[in-house]
Amino acid sequence: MSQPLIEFDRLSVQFATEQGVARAVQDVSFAIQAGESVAVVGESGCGKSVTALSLMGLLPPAPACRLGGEVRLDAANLLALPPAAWRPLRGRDIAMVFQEPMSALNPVLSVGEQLMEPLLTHRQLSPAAAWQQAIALLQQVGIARPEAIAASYPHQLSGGMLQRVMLAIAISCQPRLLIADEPTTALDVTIQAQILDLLRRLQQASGMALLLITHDLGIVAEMADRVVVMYAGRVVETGSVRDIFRHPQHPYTQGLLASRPVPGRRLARLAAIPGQVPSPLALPDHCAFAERCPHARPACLHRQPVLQATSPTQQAACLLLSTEEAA
Amino acid sequence: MSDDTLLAVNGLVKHFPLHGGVLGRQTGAVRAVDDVSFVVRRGRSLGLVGESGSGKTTVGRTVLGLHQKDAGEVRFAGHDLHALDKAALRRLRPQLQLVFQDPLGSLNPRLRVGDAIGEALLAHGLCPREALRERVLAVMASCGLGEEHYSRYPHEFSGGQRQRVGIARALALQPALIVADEPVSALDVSIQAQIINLFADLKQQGVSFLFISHDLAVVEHLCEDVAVMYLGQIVEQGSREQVFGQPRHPYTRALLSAIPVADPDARRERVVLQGEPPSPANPPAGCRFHTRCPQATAQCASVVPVVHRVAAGHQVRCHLMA
Amino acid sequence: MRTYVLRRLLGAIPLLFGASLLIFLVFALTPGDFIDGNINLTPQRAAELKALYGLDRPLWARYLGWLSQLLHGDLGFSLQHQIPVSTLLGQYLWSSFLLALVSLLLYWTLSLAVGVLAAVRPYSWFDRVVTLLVFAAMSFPVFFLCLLLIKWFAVDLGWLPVGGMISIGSNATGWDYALDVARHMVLPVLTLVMLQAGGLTRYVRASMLDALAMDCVRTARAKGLPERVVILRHALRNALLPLIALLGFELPGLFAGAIVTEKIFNWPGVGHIHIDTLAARDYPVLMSFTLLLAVLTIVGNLLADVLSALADPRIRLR
Amino acid sequence: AATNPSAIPAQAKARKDTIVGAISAPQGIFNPYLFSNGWDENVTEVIFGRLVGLDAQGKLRAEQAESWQVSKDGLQYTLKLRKGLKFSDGSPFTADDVAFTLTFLHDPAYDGGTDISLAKIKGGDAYKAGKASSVEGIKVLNPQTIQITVTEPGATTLQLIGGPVLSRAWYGRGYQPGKLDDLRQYSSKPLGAGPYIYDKFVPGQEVRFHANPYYFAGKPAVPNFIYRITSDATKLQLFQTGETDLEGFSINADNIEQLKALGFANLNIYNSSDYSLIEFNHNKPALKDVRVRQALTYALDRKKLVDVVYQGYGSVATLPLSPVSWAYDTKGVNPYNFDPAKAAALLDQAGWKLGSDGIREKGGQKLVVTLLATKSLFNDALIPIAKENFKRVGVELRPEVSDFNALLAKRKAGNFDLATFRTSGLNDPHDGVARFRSTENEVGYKNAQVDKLINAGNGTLDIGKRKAIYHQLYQVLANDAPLILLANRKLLYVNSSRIGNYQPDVFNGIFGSLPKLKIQY
Amino acid sequence: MSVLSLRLPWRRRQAELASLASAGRTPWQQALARLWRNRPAMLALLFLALMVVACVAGPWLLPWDLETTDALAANHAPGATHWLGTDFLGRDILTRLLHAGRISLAVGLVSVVLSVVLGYVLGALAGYAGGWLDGAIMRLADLLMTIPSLPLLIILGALLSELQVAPEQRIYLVMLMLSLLGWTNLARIIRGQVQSLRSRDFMLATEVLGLPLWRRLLVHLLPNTIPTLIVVATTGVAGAILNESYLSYLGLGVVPPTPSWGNMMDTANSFVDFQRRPWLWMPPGLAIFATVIAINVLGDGLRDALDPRLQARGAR
Ligand SMILES: Nc1ncnc2c1ncn2[C@@H]1O[C@H](COP(=O)(O)OP(=O)(O)OP(=O)(O)O)[C@@H](O)[C@H]1O
Ligand SMILES: Nc1ncnc2c1ncn2[C@@H]1O[C@H](COP(=O)(O)OP(=O)(O)OP(=O)(O)O)[C@@H](O)[C@H]1O
Ligand SMILES: [Mg+2]
Ligand SMILES: [Mg+2]
Repeated sequence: MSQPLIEFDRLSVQFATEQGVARAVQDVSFAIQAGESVAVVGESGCGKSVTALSLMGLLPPAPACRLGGEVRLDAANLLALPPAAWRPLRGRDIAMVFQEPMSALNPVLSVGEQLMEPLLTHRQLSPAAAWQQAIALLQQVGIARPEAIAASYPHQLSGGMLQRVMLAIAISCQPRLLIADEPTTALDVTIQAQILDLLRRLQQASGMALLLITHDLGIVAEMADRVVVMYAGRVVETGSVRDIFRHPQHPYTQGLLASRPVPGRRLARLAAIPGQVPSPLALPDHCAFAERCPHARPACLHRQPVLQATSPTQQAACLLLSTEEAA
Repeated sequence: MSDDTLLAVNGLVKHFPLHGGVLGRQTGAVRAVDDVSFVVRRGRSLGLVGESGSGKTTVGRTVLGLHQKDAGEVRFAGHDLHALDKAALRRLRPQLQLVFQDPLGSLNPRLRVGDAIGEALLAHGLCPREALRERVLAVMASCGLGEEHYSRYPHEFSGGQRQRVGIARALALQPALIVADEPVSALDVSIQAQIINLFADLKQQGVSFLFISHDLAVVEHLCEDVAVMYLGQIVEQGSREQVFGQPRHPYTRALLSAIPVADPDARRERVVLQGEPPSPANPPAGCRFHTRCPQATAQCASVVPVVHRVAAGHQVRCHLMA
Repeated sequence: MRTYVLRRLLGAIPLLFGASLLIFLVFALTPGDFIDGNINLTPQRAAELKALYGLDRPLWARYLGWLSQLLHGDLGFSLQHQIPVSTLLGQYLWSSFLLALVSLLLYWTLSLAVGVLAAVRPYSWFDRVVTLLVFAAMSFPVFFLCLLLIKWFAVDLGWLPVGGMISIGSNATGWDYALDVARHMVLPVLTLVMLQAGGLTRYVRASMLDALAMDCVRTARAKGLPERVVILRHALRNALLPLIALLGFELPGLFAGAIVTEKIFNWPGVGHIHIDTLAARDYPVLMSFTLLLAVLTIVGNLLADVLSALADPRIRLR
Repeated sequence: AATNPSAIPAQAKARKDTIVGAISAPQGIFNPYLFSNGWDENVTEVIFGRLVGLDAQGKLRAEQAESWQVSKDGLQYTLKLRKGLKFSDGSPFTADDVAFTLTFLHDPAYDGGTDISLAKIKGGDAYKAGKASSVEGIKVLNPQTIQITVTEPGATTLQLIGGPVLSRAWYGRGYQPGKLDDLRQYSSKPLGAGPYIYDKFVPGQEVRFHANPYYFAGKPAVPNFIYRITSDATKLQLFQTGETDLEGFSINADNIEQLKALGFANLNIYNSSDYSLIEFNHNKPALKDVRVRQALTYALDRKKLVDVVYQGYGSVATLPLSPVSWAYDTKGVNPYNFDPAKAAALLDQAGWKLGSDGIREKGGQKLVVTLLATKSLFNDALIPIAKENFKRVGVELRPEVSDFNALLAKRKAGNFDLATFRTSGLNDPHDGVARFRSTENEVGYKNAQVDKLINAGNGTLDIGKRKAIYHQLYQVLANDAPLILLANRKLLYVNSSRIGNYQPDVFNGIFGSLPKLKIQY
Repeated sequence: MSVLSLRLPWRRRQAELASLASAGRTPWQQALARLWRNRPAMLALLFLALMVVACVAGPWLLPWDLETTDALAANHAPGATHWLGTDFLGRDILTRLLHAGRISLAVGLVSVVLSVVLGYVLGALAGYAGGWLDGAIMRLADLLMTIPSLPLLIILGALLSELQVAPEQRIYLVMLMLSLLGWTNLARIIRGQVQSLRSRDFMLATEVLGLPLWRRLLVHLLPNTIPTLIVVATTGVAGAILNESYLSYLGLGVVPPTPSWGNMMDTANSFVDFQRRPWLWMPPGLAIFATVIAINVLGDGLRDALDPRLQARGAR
């Protein structure tokens, strides 16, 4: 395998909060190759966004937030960089699209101005050239009257339009990696389809890698090459999209797949996962899923499983899969 | 209309006035609900689907009498709901309940959940004070909540548990109809399934639902009848099999095809609708869908389509059905 | 936008009438009048004078008289100063305005700078010190502060004049005049800035904290913009919106005259004559002045709304 | 006297040709007959001067008038002006101007503070009522002589008619009887014949003057004079830093010590002509009883009050008069020394018996008295002391503090038992007793004998006779206790030792020595 | 915007998850716990408690009488007999200070209670009833706000002094005056809150449940406005204490011989006393200063404690 574009190596993130330490991300390791689409799925609060933000250097500064492990871009550890050295990477090498386009854009600046900013900062274009480029970018994301839209303010546009604008901003400096953090959650299905389409086209056109964060398995199936399943701050399973959907190994992944009603395939009851996600303030030292796991054994309440390869392309972190347990 | 009709909505219209000008006079209206008719039968559930802003919530609230209607009729169990006086409406309340989308927001943060569930029972004299706790615990149990939850505050629950509390509160009054407005959209995937199962159980016990959702899969899972809304109007309604099996309206089809399928090999061609829904304050003339319809004709832009019955119980509001 | 302004203007009219009535009643009900205050008058002479000034007319007649006078743009005649009220206010208003304007500019600048810095590093030692100072400044009784400043800077150190607006007998013009006034202004301005900056700083800080927590600030950072740009262009612009509204509310304050400060520093402003005119029950002056402030409040409110609407595209381009 | 003139602040020393006096709140009405506050009066004194003034003992003194004669019956006054008298613009100052001034004061539209009717000039009422085109009693005999005929003799008449004079040429332009507007506009452009000429009023700051070359006693030596506006809070600081040369302070040991410590201050301490008092509302049944009034007077420890407030620079008032006056004579006048036992006895006699709560009562009525007061340092001491003293004899005092205007309004409405204030400066003994005359008394005091004596005192100009009359009057008044006399205070005027020839007195303030001032450092 | 409602905003969920960790406590207990952890606020509370205890109990324990004057002991500097010295009438400063504390604190408290009652009732009424009543109440508030408060206070002071009241009772008038002016702000805030609460889902739920009106108001609506009320009221007390001192300076406040911190400080107005007898004005000055700071800090802490989402917000 060639040198990955991005590599998370035992990343852990802790927040100091009023109620105690929140262990948002623990020991997360995975890599993204150039041009690859990786999806991170998991329930709310399992650390998806925090993982992505750690890559952008957008987490709050210490002591509110403590980082461990490494995040490497082209083999250079980003976490060791001073903030000033990190800044030029943002927006140029790595770009990010957020969940709520409405609040992600500045309400007092026009869309065009916001679109020009990275061009002026990273590509040192003249304002006039940046404006031209901004128009071109809007056209590229399928906006019909780019001049008019560039001159308008976020509140004048619909959610779908704004998400297109966000995408235009993200791709403006031809990043090598685009992080899309639940880019369509706030949108209607029909608009979601448009945005996913667009995302796919852009990726194909520019060859950038995509880190797609979502809780919707349908989107994962449509968009990703590889999937990372997270639960309570840890990676519980990772593998190619086919591996994950065809033979999920981890009971959590299995549960997730089974708990969605599938159109046209109606069951009397869904296979719900009982219980609830543990609070990041009170994570157990053993497998965090043990309490909800239908297959849990006594050992699960004592040990923390680690990721193990179950096939050349797939890994899962479950004691049930470990060889010694099987023995 | 047969005997088993629980709720009949006929030609319902609800406009929200828009004010403007120097003197603040009414200058227009958001036509949130425009001529909507449907029926919910006893023991069955109607799923109301549609995109954001299509008027689903407004329908639900007008049905509950929380908004004054502008035209049409809402008959619930034989009563004309909007013609009732305050006291009569209050007496009817237990029959007709609501479950909200945001479970935290729908619970008073300063009230123990046991009290929240029980207070309406007391208020309606449905249960003597001495028996209240038992009764509440029973309802809570049927929603998967234990005795230990009785005297906790809403903030001490997880999202799914809160939604259970919300459902238990509605259920305690033994309603005939529950309007559930996107009851699972705010929940995590694994929790969603728990709540969906709970609804399925309740249906077993004979409660009817007006189930509002933008999630077609959930509606298909739970509802026998389905109505699809677009810009304040129902564009297609029928049984689950009709609407999901043989969708006739181009919008329904587009909607169905837009759902991402959790199967990496099922990468199919789909109808991607262009553009976005117009504003309900200024809906397009003719067929409201014609601006986005892949099959629109010149007629669609000018003539308002009527409702066509394409099969027994299957109605479509589209010129193509003519 | 235009209809909005028009609508607000229309709404201000009944408010103005209400204010004029309220002001009139309040003053009419105050015990004593201009004549009562003169201990040397014989009862006959007092009655003569009351008739001369119309103070013996019934309430409603006096109100209507005043109102019609106002509608003709006439503020009346000062009983005590024997000149038209407008002339009298003109003599004192502008020095109050000067003092208020300078301190306004200063404390806004100061509060903005300090508030933003404190918000950028919340709970840092800088923030804590600022918070402490702000609370301290907010907790000083005014007159106490004035006297302290005079003692330190004017008497003990002798750096600055004790009071007044110009040096005695000064005939300076041009730059010399400006410098002279500036020297006299230092202490009163310092007082006003200290009193006002505290609250405003808290407000700026809170508003800035809100703005910094906005998603769009995170987006700006994600774009790789320099931190300075993120804070000044993205966060501050949003934080300023509610502050702009506040700026409108300052309008009446610019003309109200700081009563205690002006009194102690002998500043020839309206705050200074306010107490005197009240003691003398010179109602034409008091009523006109109070009404002027009411009008300014209403205008300020309007201005605040219009300004923040102009600054916020979400309202401007509705 | 100053101990260390070298301590004069540099700022003051640098002012070679200017003297800075202090003033509190002039309003810019610089017309001696139209101003409405005493500070404007101070300004007009400088600009206008007077025909007849007062000396340091309060005796009449010739100023712009060279001499005067009063007829035997006291009904005819003849004033002779100095020769060559000029207004400050160089125009002649004649008897015609005096006539103009006195006639103007009878204008029906005149709303100023001077009540010319007190002079009872013959034909004055007719003129005021519009029944005559001139005042009969005013007669210009020649450009230097004017004769005034009055209908009643009055001890204060000469002061009234011998006041500041308005130039007919200046103020009479466009003046129509019945309309003051034209005349009023000259209030901000005054023209007089006083020692200094008005330059400029900077509102809230200062009033500027320069020396009048036509002043009858010769052009003052110091070219410029400024009245600087000061306030209680900072006047000491201003004086200390040399911004003012002349200043008045409230008198107490502290101020005196502080000022002495400055080294360069000359302290001038003299008796003031006013007195402070507590007035009884004679319409209240309880206070109609002279024993109650006397009791309350005995009950109040006025000595303590004076000591606390004036710290040795004031005295308990025994007469309604300044101790400096020629009429001052306390012999045989009850001084009402502090005597709670006597007070209690008097109250007992009057039928007010001690109740169980320590408050006296009579017929179910408690002896509770309200006291109207303004907020002042004096009252800050008076109220607690009076409360304590009265309590001791079984009387409850309820103070009500308001501003002066409200106090007078309430007093007029009669809703009070006691009211305390200080009189304005009194030039003549008559001024101090006029309030007891039943025609002028506003609080229900009536005593025919008092009325008779007051009229007699005012009806002659013979000082010897008047002295006897007043002495008798004071004894009668003391027994009647129509009010509680509180204190005669001293005044403290200070000048920087760089100013020479400064001799302020109670009747003239700084004005008396203003023309003679010189700068010595 | 309806699009945003599909999923709960991130921050809300964060609070949701965090609150799971604090299970088992009522919202009030939680707030108290948060307050307890706030060190400056607890110090402020401690200080205020001490102040109240000293002011209430102090005058009884001290040997001096409040009003007895003693010309011989006038203007004594602090010493063994008079710990904080005496004033120009020989009255003990400490006794007066503590007594004044009762009055100043009472003025602060009572005027705030009055304005809170007025503001709360009117604000809640306007917010809940809407329509013309809302219009009328809010126009009244607008009107009061257009009139600058100081002239109004001065006039009210003069006007109210017309009523025959003893100075001991005059302070009630001062309180009344302060509260008559102070209610509008709170009314606005409460009105806004009630309006937003009214459209919250849980209020809608009470209607669907068919709960009687009194229950909807008293159990559901109003208790949720209490935190705001507490915060506004707390900082209001600080403002009222300062205002009283200001009014006293202008001669409109509490009238001597009844002492208040404000009128005790008035002696600083004489330059000599200011320069030479700091014991006359320092104690009341510091008392005002420290009390106002403490109340403000406590108010800040309460704000944080009662509404964590508003954390670190200031108010003007
Ligand atoms: N700034 C912060 N301070 C404290 N805790 C934080 C902070 N940011 C995130 N967390 C915590 O870290 C955990 C992971 O959060 P994260 O936002 O990564 O979840 P997520 O998987 O993106 O969930 P969602 O689907 O809701 O976006 C959460 O429990 C959250 O409470
Ligand atoms: N109280 C109201 N006043 C004015 N307009 C309203 C009001 N309630 C809803 N609307 C408008 O009516 C239209 C329909 O809203 P409604 O909430 O019924 O849609 P919905 O289908 O429930 O959407 P969502 O999926 O976002 O919940 C929208 O355009 C909305 O803005
Ligand atoms: Mg996230
Ligand atoms: Mg909805």
